[in-house]
Amino acid sequence: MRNNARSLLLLLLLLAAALLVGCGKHTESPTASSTAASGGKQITVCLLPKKKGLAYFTSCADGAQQAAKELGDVNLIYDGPTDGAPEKAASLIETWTLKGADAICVSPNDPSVLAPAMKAARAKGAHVLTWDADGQPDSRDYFVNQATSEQIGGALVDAMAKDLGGAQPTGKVAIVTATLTAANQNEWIAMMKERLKKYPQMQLVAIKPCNEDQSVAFQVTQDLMKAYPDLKGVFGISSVSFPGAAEAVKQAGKTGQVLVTGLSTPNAMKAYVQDGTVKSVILWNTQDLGYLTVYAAEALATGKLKPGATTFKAGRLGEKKIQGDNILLGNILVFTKDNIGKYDF
Amino acid sequence: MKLPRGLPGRQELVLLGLLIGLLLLAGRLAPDFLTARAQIELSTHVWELALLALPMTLIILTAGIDLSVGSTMALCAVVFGLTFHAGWPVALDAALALAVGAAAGALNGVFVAFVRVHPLIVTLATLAAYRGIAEGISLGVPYSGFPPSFAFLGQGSVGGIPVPGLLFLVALAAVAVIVKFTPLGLTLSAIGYNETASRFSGLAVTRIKLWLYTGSGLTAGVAALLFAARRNTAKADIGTGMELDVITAVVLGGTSIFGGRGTLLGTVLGVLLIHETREFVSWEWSRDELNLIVTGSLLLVSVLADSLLSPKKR
Amino acid sequence: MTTLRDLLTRQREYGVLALLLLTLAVVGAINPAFLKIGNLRDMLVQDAPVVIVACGMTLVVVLGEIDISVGSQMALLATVLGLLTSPSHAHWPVATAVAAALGLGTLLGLINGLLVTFGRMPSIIVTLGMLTVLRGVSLALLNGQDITDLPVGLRVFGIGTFLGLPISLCTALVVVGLTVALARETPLGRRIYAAGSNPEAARLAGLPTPRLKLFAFTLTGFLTAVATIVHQTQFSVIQAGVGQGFELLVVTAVVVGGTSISGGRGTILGSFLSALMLGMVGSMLIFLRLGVSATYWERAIQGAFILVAVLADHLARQRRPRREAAP
Amino acid sequence: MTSTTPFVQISGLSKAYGGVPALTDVSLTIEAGDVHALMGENGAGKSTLIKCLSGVLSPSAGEVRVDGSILAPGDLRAAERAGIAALHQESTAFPHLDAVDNIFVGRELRRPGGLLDRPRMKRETQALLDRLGERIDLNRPLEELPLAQRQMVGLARALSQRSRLLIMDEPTASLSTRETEILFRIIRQLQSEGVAILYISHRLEEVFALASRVTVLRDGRLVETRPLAEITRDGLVRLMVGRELLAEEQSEDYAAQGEAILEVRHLTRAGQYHNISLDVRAGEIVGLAGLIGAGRSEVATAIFGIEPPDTGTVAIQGQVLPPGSVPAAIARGVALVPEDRQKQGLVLPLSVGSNLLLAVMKSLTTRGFRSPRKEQETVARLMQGLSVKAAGPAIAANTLSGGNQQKLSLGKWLATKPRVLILDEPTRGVDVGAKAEVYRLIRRLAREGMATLLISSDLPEILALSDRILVMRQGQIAGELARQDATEEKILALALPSGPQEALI
Repeated sequence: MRNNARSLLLLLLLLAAALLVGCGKHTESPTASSTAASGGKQITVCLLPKKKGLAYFTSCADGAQQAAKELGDVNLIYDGPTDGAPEKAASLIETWTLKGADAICVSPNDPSVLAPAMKAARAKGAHVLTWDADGQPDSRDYFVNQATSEQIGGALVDAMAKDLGGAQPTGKVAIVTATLTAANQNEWIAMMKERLKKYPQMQLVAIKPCNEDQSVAFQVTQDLMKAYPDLKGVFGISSVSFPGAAEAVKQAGKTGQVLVTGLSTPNAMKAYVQDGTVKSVILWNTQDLGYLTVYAAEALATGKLKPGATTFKAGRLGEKKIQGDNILLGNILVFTKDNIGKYDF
Repeated sequence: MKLPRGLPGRQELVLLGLLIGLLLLAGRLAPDFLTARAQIELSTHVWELALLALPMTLIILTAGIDLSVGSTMALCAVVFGLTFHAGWPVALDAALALAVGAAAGALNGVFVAFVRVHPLIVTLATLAAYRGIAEGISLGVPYSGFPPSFAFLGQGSVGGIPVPGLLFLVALAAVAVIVKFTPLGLTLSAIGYNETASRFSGLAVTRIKLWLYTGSGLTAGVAALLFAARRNTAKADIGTGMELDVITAVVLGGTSIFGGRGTLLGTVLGVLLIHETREFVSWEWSRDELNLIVTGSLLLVSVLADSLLSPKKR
Repeated sequence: MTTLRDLLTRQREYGVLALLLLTLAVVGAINPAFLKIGNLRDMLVQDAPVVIVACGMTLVVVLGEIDISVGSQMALLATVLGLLTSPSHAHWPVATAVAAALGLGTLLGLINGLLVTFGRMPSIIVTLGMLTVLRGVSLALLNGQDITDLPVGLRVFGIGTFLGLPISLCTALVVVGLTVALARETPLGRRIYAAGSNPEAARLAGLPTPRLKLFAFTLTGFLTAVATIVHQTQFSVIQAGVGQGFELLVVTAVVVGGTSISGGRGTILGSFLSALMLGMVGSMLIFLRLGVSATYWERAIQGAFILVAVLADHLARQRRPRREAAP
Repeated sequence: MTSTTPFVQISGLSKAYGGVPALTDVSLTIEAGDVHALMGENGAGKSTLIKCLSGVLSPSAGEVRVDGSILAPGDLRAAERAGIAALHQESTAFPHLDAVDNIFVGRELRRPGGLLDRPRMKRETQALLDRLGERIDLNRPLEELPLAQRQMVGLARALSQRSRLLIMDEPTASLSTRETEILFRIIRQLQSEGVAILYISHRLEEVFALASRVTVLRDGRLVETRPLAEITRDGLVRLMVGRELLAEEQSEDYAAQGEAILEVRHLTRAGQYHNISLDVRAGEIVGLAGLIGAGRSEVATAIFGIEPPDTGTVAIQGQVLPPGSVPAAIARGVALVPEDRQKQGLVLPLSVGSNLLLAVMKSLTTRGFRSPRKEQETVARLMQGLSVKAAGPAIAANTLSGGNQQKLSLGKWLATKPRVLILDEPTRGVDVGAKAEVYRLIRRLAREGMATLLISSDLPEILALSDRILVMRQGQIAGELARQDATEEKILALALPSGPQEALI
């Protein structure tokens, strides 16, 4: 026992020595890194998706990468939790802050969980933007706004109403969401409920989570169609639940009878749009979103974009309007049979 | 034969070696990572895991397991948030959350200790049930807006050390003292190695197990409060997957999943190694998927090394 | 003398079957749509992957081991299968890609088995490590992309039918049949049960326990590949996050089906029936049309269901006298 | 020696576990058609020898030849092919499997195509069991069968191998007389068919009734191999124990006994024991005799609080104990040295010192904290008092010999200063020297006023130590014998079941 304790002590000393070595290195290194930085005046921009690995965010990141390449002075970091856990996202923001990131662009999976970390980052001098979804207003400088929750929720319901047809679209509808606790989805659902009041004949009968699993989305949709034989429409409001729901409708042979609409990248939904299972897919140009976000971040970090500005120039996107602290991307896209072939992301 | 068999220490040395290796690598690649400021800041990511690892070590030491800790955290957080939003005083909410955590743990304990269902099965079921209750009573809604006095618990620091860190150190010291200097440590080992003989020796196996699982639930309550204070949010999805992280850290620390063998020092090293690895991989390579590969491999390699180094069983 | 009560408690299959039928009857009475052939078929199709993998898992658990990496195995296999067949990636012939996936699944199971037997590591740790590593590998391979162009030849496995029955359902039934036969009617199967029942006696009887374990893990890996092939091809897109939590479904099905976590006891039929029963709980709540807020209690109900099932069985088992008593 | 090659020849066989020799340089020959008895105290190396012989263990040195050719060491299948089958002493049953599977697993009968030939296996099982005169439900898992039936299934498994050398390790341990007779008939029949049998038993009368030659082992070494015709019963015992019979070491008469310390009233647990009442007075040693499975250990564990009884009470000095609480029993001064020291008595991976402290450490604390000084003193005192042979208190208990482990198992209770000591098979697997020490210890404790309940299947031991003997049969107390008029025959007469339905618990 005693012997063991002694060897542990020895190793602890070793550890301390190692730490000293590390710190020793540390004293020399700033010069090395600062020379590299001063050469090109590199700006570190960190891009945080809600959940890394989703094709939607990957295509945003592609656009971001384009922007970084065009700008030349941007060192882009794209990372996020692969399980979409908000606390891990918050941890990443803290890590980036510590590393001295110039701008942190956050797609908040859960605004309230991320807010403290975002505020702390701002307090430590980093510029914080939200993109894709907004956070708490005091937790960020700008929101790169492709669409507000209100607009998204409205667009979803409107699209369904249009697809169902008629002046008073009628029928039972259900929502297949990501998880019961997904903050964004919950906000959209709230907005959708709001908008549904406009269509009194459309009745929301169920909200089901798919737990970010396509096969659960599939099964839930199947069950919903059987439990509510007169179901007319299903909203798939995540890029996982949408194709799962569409596939269920298609395999049940209810193409045309049960309409599916939702949010997804066009590539994943092309087949369903072409065969008529899905009439409209709601989204925006994801690559442009990433692109605009990085341009905004760079402009903010270099001082090109100052508070109070009403427009700013974003590369190939040209002049972009700023409304208060919202940088507007443009319109929500509705992909239909006619235009979906033109998009590849 | 220099090292007597079963001696805790070999695994700890392996871990220490790995940790030193990692830190040396970090020192070469990212010196900023090793500064005291960075380390203290980053440490805020680990306190809940570290806290939960303490009761988990003791439970695994008795050849048990608690898969429900993550879900218990969620349940406690939601109870806290819900009561806070109902306008009850914060202290009362926190006390209630802790009580719910202890009760959830005690329910596990009753099934494990009295009914004698395998802990893996009990906590597998409550893993689903507790999170389900959290979702049910909160309807998935996040609660926030807690007062600064409460936030201090998660965000404040005393003498440069974050409050959760202090809390952990106090808990660690308390558990270490109890394990080392009271009969409990030997008792837990004895139960883990041979529960029957422990019963025949008059050790209060049933009572101890009940307390252990209750303690685990209570700690999950504390972790939930720390989380709520640090992120200013209480929600039904917090702590998802936490149980696997905690178990990974404890097992990495050399505690035998079959019970009997294990040390707190090992667990601390295991937690530290997992934490430093994760943070460094995030820091340096910014690839979360790489993190999964590295931590999983770390577990496999270190336990494999331990198993191959240990004397062959008959 | 076998009484009904004896039957229900001794053979867990019957208990699970009774519960299954009861649930069907109750839900069917409330909403007859639940009992339509189409719905029963769909439920079976959805349960197919759990059923298929549970067949292998039962043998693993009977041997006193566990495999919690099957969800991540499924993720990796689906990713590889997608990448290999997709015209915009490797574009292999479907047959070759399917063979490769089966081979990879077998290999993954073999690695688990080797680490457990020759690496002398506890299986829960081996597969916990693999759960993490394989998830990371599949994410890295997928690199944030969806695979959206699965060839029709591959999707046939998921949406095609054979003699009017969905292929996945047929496969599940065949796998159940074969593994039941394996467990009951072959020397290998009986040896697996023997080795799980009493390891020391198995040693004295000269049973090659490590090889039996190797077999069970490898079989589970192979069956995970089978499940992936017939299940994930149901969908037009392969995305990150496939198979998340799948291991819990399978382990729960096996345990609720009466397999003892400490080995020796358990039947594939029991796992099969309990997989069906647990799969039904989710659908059941939709068919009961409990409304929107009931959704939030779904997980709690599932958890309670498991707890009650396990507890009831445990108590029934305890109350039964262990041996015949002298007067 | 004969000029022809012997059937089985064992030469220079040695086996050590982690440096501790269990078997040293043993050589012997077994002829076809011979019943060869293997005797020796527990721990003498018999089990190790038969495990080496049947290929379960690989010997450290030496070889086994069958028909002159060397048997591959540690290869169970090779031993089987050479015609060696073993009925091991430990529970070799697969509790979850039925009788058919238990008999055939590992050597299954197959149909063409490799599937099990169930009908044939079932038929053969039935035939084997018929031959053993046993009626067993073939569809029940073995765990649901009575102990004796399980034993018979094990025997059937050994017989099914149609071996040329059948090794039987204590086959009669839990058999009734009727079953034992059947077994004997079968052994003689096998013998006449030319099968050699290596028969291990403690029961001298069985050995004299069956065997033609006997080999005696002591402390892992061969003492002698001799035809049984040339040896007397006492001579054989002398060979085994190495000196005069311990039973002769009768102690002096006891002083007048004190008040009743332990009072057990109407203890009943369904299926295990029924209406047990007994008293043990201070300074008294009460023997509790009976067959294995008669319910003695169950009564002991009930008194100690491990498994609560359905009804009935246990009182210590007039105060009733709460049922099912071991700590309460210990607090009132009850100690139980359980029958299985490896599973119940000791926590083997822990150190000697820790094991000695387990039961007592709570009372050695000061304000809840352990006191290393007190603990060290206690451990040192106990180790010295028990003369435990160990390198030190820090060494793991599983490195000790059986006798020293037993001393630990007993010694850990002495520190609790019990008033009631329940000993369940206190000398099982203990070597001769240690056995005498244990006897002396028990007597000394009794003289100091300990109330002792002694459970033993070793009748000479019961007779040598007890002041009074209670005999259990099928879960009930069948009778009581005073020390003066107790004999082995009288005990057995009470212990053996009489009716036709002989199922033991």
